[in-house]
Amino acid sequence: MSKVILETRGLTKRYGGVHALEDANFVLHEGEHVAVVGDNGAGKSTFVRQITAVEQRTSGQIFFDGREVNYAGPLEARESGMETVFQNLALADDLDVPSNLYLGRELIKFNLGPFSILDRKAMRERTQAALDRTAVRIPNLSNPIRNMSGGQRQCVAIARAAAFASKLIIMDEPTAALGVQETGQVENIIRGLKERGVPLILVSHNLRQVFDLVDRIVVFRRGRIVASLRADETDGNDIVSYITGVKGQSDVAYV
Amino acid sequence: MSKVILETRGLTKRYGGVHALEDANFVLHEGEHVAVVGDNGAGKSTFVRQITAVEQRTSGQIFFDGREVNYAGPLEARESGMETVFQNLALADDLDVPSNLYLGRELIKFNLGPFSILDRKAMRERTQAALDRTAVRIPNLSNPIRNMSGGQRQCVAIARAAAFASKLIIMDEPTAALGVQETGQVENIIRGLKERGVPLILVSHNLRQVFDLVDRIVVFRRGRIVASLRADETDGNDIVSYITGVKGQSDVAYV
Amino acid sequence: ENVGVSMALFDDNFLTVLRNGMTDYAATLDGVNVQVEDAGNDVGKQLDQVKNFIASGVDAIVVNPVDTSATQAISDAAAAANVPLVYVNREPVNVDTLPDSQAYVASNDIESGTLQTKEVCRLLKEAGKTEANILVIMGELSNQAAVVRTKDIHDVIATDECSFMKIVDEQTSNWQRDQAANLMTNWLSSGVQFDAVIANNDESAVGAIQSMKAAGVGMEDVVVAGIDATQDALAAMAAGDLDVTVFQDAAGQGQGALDAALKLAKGEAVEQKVYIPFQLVTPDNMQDFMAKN
Amino acid sequence: MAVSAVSARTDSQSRPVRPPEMNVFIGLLVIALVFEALGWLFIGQSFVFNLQRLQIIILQVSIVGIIAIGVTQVIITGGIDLSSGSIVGATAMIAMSFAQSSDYARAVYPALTDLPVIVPILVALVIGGLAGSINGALIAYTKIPPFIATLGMMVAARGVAKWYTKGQPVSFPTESYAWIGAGLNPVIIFLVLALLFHLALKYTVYGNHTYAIGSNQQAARVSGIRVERHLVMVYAIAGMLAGIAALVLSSKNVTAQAGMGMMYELDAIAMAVIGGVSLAGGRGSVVGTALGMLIFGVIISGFTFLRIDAYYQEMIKGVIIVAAVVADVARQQRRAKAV
Amino acid sequence: MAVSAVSARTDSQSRPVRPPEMNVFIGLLVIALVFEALGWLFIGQSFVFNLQRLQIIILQVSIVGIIAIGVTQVIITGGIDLSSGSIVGATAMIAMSFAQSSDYARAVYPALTDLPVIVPILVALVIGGLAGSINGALIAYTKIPPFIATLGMMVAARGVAKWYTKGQPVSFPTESYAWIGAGLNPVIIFLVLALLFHLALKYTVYGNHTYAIGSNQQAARVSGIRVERHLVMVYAIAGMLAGIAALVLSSKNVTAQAGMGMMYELDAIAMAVIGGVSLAGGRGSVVGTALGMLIFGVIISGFTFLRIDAYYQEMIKGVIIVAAVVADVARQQRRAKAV
Ligand SMILES: Nc1ncnc2c1ncn2[C@@H]1O[C@H](COP(=O)(O)OP(=O)(O)OP(=O)(O)O)[C@@H](O)[C@H]1O
Ligand SMILES: Nc1ncnc2c1ncn2[C@@H]1O[C@H](COP(=O)(O)OP(=O)(O)OP(=O)(O)O)[C@@H](O)[C@H]1O
Ligand SMILES: [Mg+2]
Ligand SMILES: [Mg+2]
Repeated sequence: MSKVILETRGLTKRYGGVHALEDANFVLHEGEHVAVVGDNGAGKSTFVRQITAVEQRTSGQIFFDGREVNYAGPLEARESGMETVFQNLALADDLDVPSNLYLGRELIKFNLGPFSILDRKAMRERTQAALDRTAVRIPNLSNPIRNMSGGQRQCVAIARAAAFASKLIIMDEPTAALGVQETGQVENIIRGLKERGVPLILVSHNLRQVFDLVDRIVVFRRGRIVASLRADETDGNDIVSYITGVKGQSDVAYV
Repeated sequence: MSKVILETRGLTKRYGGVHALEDANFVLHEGEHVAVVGDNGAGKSTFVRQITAVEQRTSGQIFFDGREVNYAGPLEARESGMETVFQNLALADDLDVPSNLYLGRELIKFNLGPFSILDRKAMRERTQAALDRTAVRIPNLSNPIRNMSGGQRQCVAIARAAAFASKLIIMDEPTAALGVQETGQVENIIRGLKERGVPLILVSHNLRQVFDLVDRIVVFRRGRIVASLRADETDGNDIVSYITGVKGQSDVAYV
Repeated sequence: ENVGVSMALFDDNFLTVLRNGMTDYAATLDGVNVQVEDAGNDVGKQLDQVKNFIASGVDAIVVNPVDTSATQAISDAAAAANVPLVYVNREPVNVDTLPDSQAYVASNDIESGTLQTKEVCRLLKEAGKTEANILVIMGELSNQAAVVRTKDIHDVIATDECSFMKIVDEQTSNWQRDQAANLMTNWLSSGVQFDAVIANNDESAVGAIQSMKAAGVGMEDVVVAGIDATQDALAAMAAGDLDVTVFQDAAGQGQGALDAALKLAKGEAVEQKVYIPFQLVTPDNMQDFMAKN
Repeated sequence: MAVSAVSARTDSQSRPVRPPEMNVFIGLLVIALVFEALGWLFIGQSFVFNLQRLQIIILQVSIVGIIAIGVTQVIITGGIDLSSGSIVGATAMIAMSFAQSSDYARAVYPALTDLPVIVPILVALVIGGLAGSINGALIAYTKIPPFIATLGMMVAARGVAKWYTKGQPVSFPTESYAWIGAGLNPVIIFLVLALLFHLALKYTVYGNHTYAIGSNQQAARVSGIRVERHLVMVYAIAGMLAGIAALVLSSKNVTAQAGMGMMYELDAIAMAVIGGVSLAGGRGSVVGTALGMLIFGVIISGFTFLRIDAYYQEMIKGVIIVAAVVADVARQQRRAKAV
Repeated sequence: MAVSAVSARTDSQSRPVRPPEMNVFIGLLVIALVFEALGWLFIGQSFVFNLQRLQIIILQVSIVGIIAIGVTQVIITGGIDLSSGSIVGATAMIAMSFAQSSDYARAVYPALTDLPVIVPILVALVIGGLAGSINGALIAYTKIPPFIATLGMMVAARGVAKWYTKGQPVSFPTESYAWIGAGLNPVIIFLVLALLFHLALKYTVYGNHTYAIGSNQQAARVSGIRVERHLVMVYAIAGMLAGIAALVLSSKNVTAQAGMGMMYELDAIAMAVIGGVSLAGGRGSVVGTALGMLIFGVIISGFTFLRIDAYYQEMIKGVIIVAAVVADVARQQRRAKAV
């Protein structure tokens, strides 16, 4: 089997008395697309937030790209090549599309520390190029994000991740609020990533989508990983019975 | 055919230059369940907001329960027997479940105008009864909504609508953020409403769900109603071609 | 003539009397228009008001300085525009170098605290005290009158004949009656022993009296002193509660300042320093001041 | 289909939640005990066990406390009220001018002296209520930020106070008026009003709607709450409470002055926030605010008790305001994190 | 699959959006024209065409304007700064004490007179920056509301100002110090700083991050912006600008007083909000604030020009603050509704 790109060992997160994530052992190989499913509150978003260092884990280890990592924050995770589309869109409403795409890694003309001069022209051009690649049409890039439809906003967030991801991309329910067309579009972007060989973790409630897109399905239940199954060796009913707890030993060895 | 419960004629809504809803002619019969579909920004939520008087329409007429109505606000719509689950959950995070269920129509012990004494006990008991009917389990009704999971919150919103609806219930994407189980649960509530004969307008992007649940499907595109089809006389591909504009004359006579 | 007046602040009783003295007097004169502005105790705002007056082409300006050390800038602005200027009530630092077109009408603040404290000293001696504890209620700490008057108290106590007096505590009431009342109750609850209360203004003295009476302190055993001779203070004096206050002829100052300004506007010569003295008010002579403030 | 909606395991479900007011109460106790200890150490007497001191601790803050009851409700709706101090000034001047005794020769309205005490009381309620309603109407109907609407009212009402008698103080009230704020009456008036509005917030429709608006104004609106009307009511009540504070203050001082109540609004807001009322709206209680108020009272009395130099007091007060809120925020975070 | 992401038809797509600053500018013109008309009517002279008046219009607000530049940035991050006026007071006292001339016998530090002017300038920048950093650190790291953190600083810094020389004003600066605020220098200093921070907000990473934090702090954080560090920087800059204002003010007045700068914070906030800076964060500009500042200047000069009784001025000022914001909000709503 190909090289492991991401691995977690005993990853655990508690919020006060809430055990949101317990002893998660998870593996992702190079080029692999994995779906994470489970019902509301199963710990999927919590899992994502620990990997991306948006929050600090209670315990456990994370290995990324061959070495153990202890990111202090999401910036470090991004800098090491991991991009994320968060469940609650992480866009700044009052900024325009290029500023959002390059938020936290602005292109600059002169380096003057925090007062470095922005290279707005370059950012706009490259943004246009990145959006073109994802087939998203946005009439005016200079409009603040506030005035855009849910579908457009989601596409900007995904385009941002797709444009910068070098080693791993994580999407938390990217199509939850999208219409039929927009969903199709996002799914196309994901297929494009597969072709480019970028590994992906996709959190989704949509089993049809999951079976369409990914190689492997990992099921969360009550904060624990209860199953990890190859998409072509299982079916919807099987997954649902893991999700609902009809099936499922509480600890599964990771693949 | 049975009595018409809701009818709109030439319903139109513009936001500045945005024609969010144009000349919508829509009919709903007693006991009928209708789905409203269309892509992001097609005007579905706008349509719902005009009917429920959350916003004031630009032009057009609305007939409800046999007479033309011009509600000044959502309270009047509710008082006339119309209940709505809005797309952005309309719950007050800091209040407990009974207070949310009875928000705007609190049960009172003594009438002292605005300072009427709340009958908290009666509200709690009836809330429990309403939730029992919908099979939603919430451990502690006195906890503020803030601490509940997305699924629980959505169930409270739906339970509220189901408990009070007498003549019409409208749900705007009630299952968008829900897991497989919770979705099933909401669908069960909807089937229960069908049995009780309560008419329903369901806004959804989930075509599988739509075909499972409703009698008729109305398709919105770019602010206009482009199709109104009986669920048993059409199929998913047909609907999608209306949604995407492959098929569809711009004005359809209402059924 | 148009005369522009910039007052340090409006919501001060004493300055209100001064201001009214000026406007009432103006009303009796033909063709004299007085425009009064409130500097809100803000030095910068006052300087701007003077400049606004100049821009509007007034014939003379009267300034009641917020900060007496900031007057050089005001004098310069007026002199440059050739508009006559009169300072009232508070002595400007540059009083000795004022140009011919400027004058000063006031009383000397150092007198007030000194008169007040000396009288307290006399009363305590008269009562046969050889040791006396003093509580001091200061005005707002950022205000110069409070600073000067408090310093006067210390200076008098530093003299030989009053050295039997000892300040046990010194707190601020921000000129406010309410805060002075609370302050006194707090002192009383701490069991502080005292023979006299010296307040920087009458409002604070009256507040202290209210609390002492509420707590059942015998007012004949305590010497209470304020400054300003306000109506409320004189009423308290008539009731035997307040022992000392100091009268400053506010209306007289206002009138004098306006007179000087009008003369300067007409090009007449005026006395450059006009002092209107403070007067000590005690139960013996209080009748003379009843209708004045 | 039996479903458990809570999927994550939790082991704190049955543990009773400590109300935030409890934290404020503990803070109050700690501060009082510090003064008690320092008292024995430096002054040689007890700070707390002194009836006179306990009275003044409450008395000196009860008037701002009355304002804080209204401010609490405004903050719960997600708003803020910067105008209460100025409303106190304007209302005190106007109300007092209808309460003057004929003994005084220079009354504002010489023809209207010795009026029954109900007249100035009604005047105060009407003026305060009116000013508050204007605040509320501006905020509810023109949608301008509460900060700006009440800032404008703060400036304008102070202007009214100065203009009314051209800066002249108004004094020599009738005896019945002077009685309102005499002795411990301010404390009693505060307690009655605090109880009243505590009950109104906890047990009436008014309270439910107030919390709902602060929690999610949109939700309140689509649930059929008349949000605009309710906001006007809340601000009007806050204005009326400022009017009552003006009555009590001017009566206690037996005088009304244009500068009265200056900065009271900030103290009132600080009391509420220290008492756990969230500036984001939706959370807080009158009990919390009352405890926050007592913290203020203890600090002021403690300073005089220890005879701390007046020049240090403001610095220390600033630090304590911040420290109290920092402690509260930290406690809440710790509770959320580690229970 | 070619998809149009905008499904609703729109007919306003190509119409250029009028920047909000334009509205403020129109408001400024309208107010100035009203005074011009009233001037000819009642006074018989022009309001605007008077060089002296134009100078004072800008001069009298430029010092608060310097503060407002910092306050604008704070508000854009979604915060508020109530402490700037007190920081002006404290900084002016301390800086001036290092700028005294040896001609004056009672200097605060008799051994440190006639220092080069750079010393008090550095002192002011350090003190202001320090106070601002404390604000920022409290807000960023302890997560207490900006309103409370800066309220505490407001009280504490005013305490420092009063304590520093026990209320005694500090005066008699060296000539080089007195030069800083002489003549039209305050205007020049304001213009330079305004231009600098206008550019910083529009064209640098600093500006982008400031808007991003105010727009969606969570998004800024997950995008890798060091939100805490940035907030400290913004508040520190606001503090430094207050320090510069203190320099200019004390130099202009050739004195420093403990009460200096009182209420300046509210004027600065009002200027920013009138200039279109949103209290919700994320929106606004230095240009807008400068226009809001000019509105203030025109109003103050206009009042004196028309010889409006001082008693009415505050009332009218309160009304104008509210009216300006109401007009702005209404214009924005109209644009959103009916274009
Ligand atoms: N910041 C937090 N504080 C306390 N509890 C939290 C916090 N975030 C999440 N939780 C709890 O942790 C559990 C897991 O939540 P999480 O958001 O990971 O679920 P999820 O699987 O992503 O659900 P969904 O499908 O609804 O997005 C839930 O019970 C949730 O209430
Ligand atoms: N308050 C508003 N102001 C301006 N434009 C609006 C407003 N509300 C909606 N719109 C616009 O009206 C159009 C229709 O929006 P609407 O929310 O009705 O779409 P929808 O069909 O519900 O989409 P979705 O499936 O994403 O919920 C969109 O272009 C949207 O941007
Ligand atoms: Mg999630
Ligand atoms: Mg919608």
